[in-house]
Amino acid sequence: MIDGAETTQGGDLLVLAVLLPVAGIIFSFVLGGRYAERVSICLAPLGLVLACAVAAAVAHAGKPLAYAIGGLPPPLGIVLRADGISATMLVAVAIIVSAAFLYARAKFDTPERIKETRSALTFWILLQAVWAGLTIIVLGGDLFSLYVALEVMTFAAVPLVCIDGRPETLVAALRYLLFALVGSICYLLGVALFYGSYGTLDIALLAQKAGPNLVVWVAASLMTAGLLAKTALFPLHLWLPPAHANAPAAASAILSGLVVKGSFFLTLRIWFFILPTLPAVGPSTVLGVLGSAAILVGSALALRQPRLKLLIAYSTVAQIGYLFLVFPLATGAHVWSAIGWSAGVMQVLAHAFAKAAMFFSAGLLAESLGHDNIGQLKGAARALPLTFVTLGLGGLSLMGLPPSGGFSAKWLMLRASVASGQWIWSAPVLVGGLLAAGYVYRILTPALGDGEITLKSPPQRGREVIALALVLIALALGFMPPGFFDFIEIGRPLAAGRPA
Amino acid sequence: MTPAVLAALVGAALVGLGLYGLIVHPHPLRKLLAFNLVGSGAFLVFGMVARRGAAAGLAFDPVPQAMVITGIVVAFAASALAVALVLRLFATSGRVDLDPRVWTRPDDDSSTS
Amino acid sequence: MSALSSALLVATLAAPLALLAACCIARWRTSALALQWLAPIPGFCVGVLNLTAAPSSVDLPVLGFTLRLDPPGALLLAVAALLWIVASAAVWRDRSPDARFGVSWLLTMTGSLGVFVAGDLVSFYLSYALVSIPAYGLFALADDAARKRAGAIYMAFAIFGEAVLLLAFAALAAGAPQAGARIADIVAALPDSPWRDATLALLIAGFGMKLGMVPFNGWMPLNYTAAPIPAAAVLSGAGIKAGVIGLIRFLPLGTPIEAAGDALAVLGFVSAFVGVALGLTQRNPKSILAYSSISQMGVIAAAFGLALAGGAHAAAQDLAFYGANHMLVKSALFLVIGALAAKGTRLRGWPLALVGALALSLAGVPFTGGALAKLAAKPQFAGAWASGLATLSSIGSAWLMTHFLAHLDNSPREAAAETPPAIVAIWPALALGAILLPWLLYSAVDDVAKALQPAALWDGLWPVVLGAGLVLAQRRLDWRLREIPVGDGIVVYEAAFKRLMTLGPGLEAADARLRQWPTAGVLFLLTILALLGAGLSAR
Amino acid sequence: MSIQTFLDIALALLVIGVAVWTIVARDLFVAVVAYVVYGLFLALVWIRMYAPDVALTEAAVGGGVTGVLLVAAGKRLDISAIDIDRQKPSMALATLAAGCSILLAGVLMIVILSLPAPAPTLAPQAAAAASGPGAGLGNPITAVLMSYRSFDTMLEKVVLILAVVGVWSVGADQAWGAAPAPFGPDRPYDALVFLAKALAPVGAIIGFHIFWTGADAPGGAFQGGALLAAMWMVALMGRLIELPRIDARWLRLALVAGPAVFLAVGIAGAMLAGSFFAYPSAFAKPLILSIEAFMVLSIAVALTMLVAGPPYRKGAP
Repeated sequence: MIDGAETTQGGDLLVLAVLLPVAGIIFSFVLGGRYAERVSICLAPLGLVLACAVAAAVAHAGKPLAYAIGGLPPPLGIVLRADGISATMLVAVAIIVSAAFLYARAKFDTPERIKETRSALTFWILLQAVWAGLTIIVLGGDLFSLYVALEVMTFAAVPLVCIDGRPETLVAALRYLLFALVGSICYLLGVALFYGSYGTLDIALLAQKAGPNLVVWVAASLMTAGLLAKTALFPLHLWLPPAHANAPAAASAILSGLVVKGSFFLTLRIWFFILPTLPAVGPSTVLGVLGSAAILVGSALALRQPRLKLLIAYSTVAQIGYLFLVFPLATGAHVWSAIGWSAGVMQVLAHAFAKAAMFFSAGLLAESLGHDNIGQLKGAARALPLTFVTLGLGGLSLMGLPPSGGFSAKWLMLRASVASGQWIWSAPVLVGGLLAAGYVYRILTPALGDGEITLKSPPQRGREVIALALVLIALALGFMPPGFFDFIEIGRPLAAGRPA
Repeated sequence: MTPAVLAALVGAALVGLGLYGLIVHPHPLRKLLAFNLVGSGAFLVFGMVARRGAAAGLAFDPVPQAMVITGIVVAFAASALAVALVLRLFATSGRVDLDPRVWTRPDDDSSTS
Repeated sequence: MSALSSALLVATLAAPLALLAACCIARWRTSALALQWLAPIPGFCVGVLNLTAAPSSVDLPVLGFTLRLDPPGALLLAVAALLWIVASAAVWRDRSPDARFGVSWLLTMTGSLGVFVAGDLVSFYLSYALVSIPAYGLFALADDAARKRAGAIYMAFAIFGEAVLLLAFAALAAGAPQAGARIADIVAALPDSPWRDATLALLIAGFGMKLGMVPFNGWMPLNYTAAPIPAAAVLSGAGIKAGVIGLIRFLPLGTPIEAAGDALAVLGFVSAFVGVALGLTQRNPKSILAYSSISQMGVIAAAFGLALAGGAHAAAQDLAFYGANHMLVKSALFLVIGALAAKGTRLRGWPLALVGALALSLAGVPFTGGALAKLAAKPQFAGAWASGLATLSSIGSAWLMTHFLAHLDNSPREAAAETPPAIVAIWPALALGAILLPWLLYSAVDDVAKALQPAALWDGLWPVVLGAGLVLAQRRLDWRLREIPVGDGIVVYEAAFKRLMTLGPGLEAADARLRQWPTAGVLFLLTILALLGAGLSAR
Repeated sequence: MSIQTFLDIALALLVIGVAVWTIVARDLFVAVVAYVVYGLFLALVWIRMYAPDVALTEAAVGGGVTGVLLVAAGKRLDISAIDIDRQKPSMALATLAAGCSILLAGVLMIVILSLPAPAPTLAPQAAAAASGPGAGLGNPITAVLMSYRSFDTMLEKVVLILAVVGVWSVGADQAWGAAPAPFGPDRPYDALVFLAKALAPVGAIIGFHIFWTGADAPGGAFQGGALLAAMWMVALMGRLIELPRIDARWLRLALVAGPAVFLAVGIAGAMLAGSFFAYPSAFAKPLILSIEAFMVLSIAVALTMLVAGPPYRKGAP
């Protein structure tokens, strides 16, 4: 019997973590109206507790948790697995989703005298669905389950984009949907080829069987490209800026902070968990080049956006690019690949928290000012101090200045690029930081400068605090102890010993 | 060449054909049709995998076939969602263009929260 | 290190951070900012107590930071803390600047004290970022085109410098994989690192930007002319010493590395002379002082270069003293500009002599702190060429500072309003303190008596006389240098930047094209094929 | 060449030909019709692959219901609603797209021909499992769907609910709660009414039959549900019945019944059978059949509601 096919102690937690949001969707849909909101708000803390319990169990066991569903082990059955990185992601997802729930209450509540409204009901169900999809993506151990999970996420994310029903958001949603579907189908083709070659779709089993042959290369290329389309890696980013910039702030935060990470996470699964021993220098380089291009182009375009939310969306295009540097920097079993891996995980987390906080803040700003034109922010920081503190601290992390998770990520990336002798990857990291400084400067300097501004509505302290809390987590990520970096190596094949 | 392999080759051709249609057709419904071609092409590949796996008295390996059934459902759901979006877009704006150039924005004061 | 010192060392950072935390609460903000002159006191105490103590460090749990104090650090810390105490007390004694300025000030102070005590890469980088970036808020937030421009340029250099340093630190860390995060251990491994030369080049470039070394000099005069008097004083005094402590901490002075050392020396001397030459064309005293800083930092960099080439470990302490003296004198000079502008009377009699002595201290006139600084740097300029160039730079400094004295009444109009009344009241004491305090501190470096020997006195005197004489000769000949715009070469960078910005619309158009469906679709197929091709070709 | 092979090749060419037709047809509506035809031929291909379950699904959903969906949509869209000329790719780009597509299809063909032989398979395990004491189902696909990959199957139903939510979410705010727009004209043709009256009950019975026999023979919840949905749609077109309001409690319950029961049984499995989604061996077959029964209901309602579209109220924007 292979490792990780049998249910381990604490494995039930994984099933519960998945079933919780699924049950939430069902209850919300049946009860309808304001119950959807209540169900979401009630489940969020439970989900957070479960996620933390999973992380604690993984840390305690020092090896991945697994649960064979129905007591039926692979290849015929499906296994849920939690290793270091999935437990970490699970906690991050639970925190950010909970924050989004709390943040969204003000906008998506159901008025007293109305039984049910379109936007409220669908918003709460779809947000829980994103949560469910992400949970399955990080825990799923079977490539086909992961396909269904990807679709759950896409089906939830697309209507979130156009929840306000304006034509431009509908176009954005439609482009997103169609492009994501192409990505899904390519992923599915790869799944078919994997099954055709090895007769199993279990990640751990495939990792033992898969070798460098034509079928595997084709399958991996198709799946990766499909996932890139869903992640919106440059040059496949056509759908992202309008979709993320036009969705309601709570949704934008989830889309930018988490949803694109879901498909990215699966690319990690493919290359680092199924095919870790493949001589993947070539594809890694391709991904690194695309990532670098994303950093440069995305940041440069962020410098030119007239609206804050568009700027933040283009910044997401750039920050996604950083994620893909993990491929050239962590492929293989070198001492430095552990540094590269840590860098990649740190970038995922830092960007998730910082970007969610920034979208929350941008939403509050737009509500208070009635617009989010960067040209008309003069003196806005005086009127909305807390919002701009959040934007500034989020910007700090995006620029990669200490103390922040963004800094840790960049620092580790640079170290890995030097240690591996691939100095070339430090160029996009550094130039991206400079450009990020440029676009953060564009937001902050006019806002901090002199000028009088009239607010349409007063700042909403509670929601500002939610955004601030997330950005403070992004900063706290800069102080992760070494144990954290050992934790995210749990269960990673080829995890070479991490240097002190 | 067995019928299954032939079907899979047809599937591969359908994938290519569908991808081409997805790229060149501007109309969202035409794209959707093309997507469904790609999808059914992929399912045919699954079908061949299932048929090749015939063993133990079964004419096919039921696992990939089960996946195809799930896949068809998901593809249909996707089509329904896309159609709903297209129709709504048409109802609110009278247009269904996907290209941002066609949507000349009046100005940038439209903002959301 | 004694328990008291350890506690004080932690308090050096904790005190300003505590005040910063207090600023988060709106009700406490005003008082916290007004009391921030108290924050540097632990730093001052620990610096003074450990001027000659053996190096020692304190580990901070949770954060993973290490604080470390050695004699060079203690010296610079003590002087910087003193400067921050005086400046903060003066600024907040009679007025209450707005919170943006106050918080920027406090952040800059935190970083400025932090760089001297940071013992590991991350805390050093953090402090360095703090002393660099929030300084923007000290001068550039006002709705004023010139200040905004100065701020933007300052920011660009600061961020660029940070990026270069980050890469340098990454290279350092990669070169010493077993050494942990402590700077001392990592730098000890640098001479054997496979990336030694690249790392040194990056370090020199990074800290060189902070020191205003040619060709990264333009931001400094722009910054100091734009900054209000108190801000200019602390930035020119304490702020740029972050670069000095950077060189002290990160150059492996114990091991001779000739190529890098010589390169740094050449760069340093070039800056020293270019600073003087450009400073002589200036009329605004603030700008003249800025160019003098470029020149002085050039001298110090040259000394570091020679020390690196020669493997002179002891140079760290000597050059720290040189830096400390410059810190005192330069900040005092800025305050004096403001005080005199506020008084509005023409300078004559003993005040003139006092200001003259203060200014010429930079050129090393006998009995001033500058003479001691010159003495401290002397071992590095032992070689024939080096000593000649050093003397030449003394002459240049004297020329420049005399030029400064001649333009003292030419200060910008707003200088008077910017200067706190307290400074206006006590400026002679400040000037005297800046001249004499180094004499108290010199014992940490060497024997004071050496500075009073006739040979040393003569060495200090003749270049100053010569330099001052050059100004008189210049006047007599009516040889006026054409005024070069403040920031000199910066226009080249600005033009290049503008050129770069013109790429924007093209990039936007390209993005719009890429984001059209057919293009993106084809790119998607190409991505699949590229991944496949790259995978197959590796076999 | 045997006649079988000849027919296979002819069918392959036919499928490709119709597929090409859907792509190259100038008119949207013609393309949609071509696609419906394509779906029918494709079902034949699936039968040739010994995949009657898939063939049923493909015919019912891939061709049938998707066809209804697209035909209805195509009829409602105005041809002038799109500026084709401005969005047509340039000749060079189109050529490049064609080149890449051909290349990719070629690569796929090579890969298909180079799959390892003998093919890896889970058929023996699945056969053993389906007839084993745990399930006792004659149809191994049903065993896989309901037992071994029950998790995926449940998620797939969640996808259906989400799709319904997504479709509803694009409706107008003012229309929320109302029923979707009716399928047919207010006064349907007599022929349609007759067809509906005759066909719907028969179809419904066949649908139930397919589901019921699905445990042991080809068929199952999905195929049965799809057929029921089709019959419901026929009845709706004949205006024999009207669409329900989307806030009707029974509708919501019907939509979630399948996954909810699945979920409940799955959780109960943890207590009764020692593992989530495990069935107590004594009750495996009846449990699976009852879950399937609820799923038939959910699928039939979900498919119909997906085709029906968002809630509609006259005058709402």
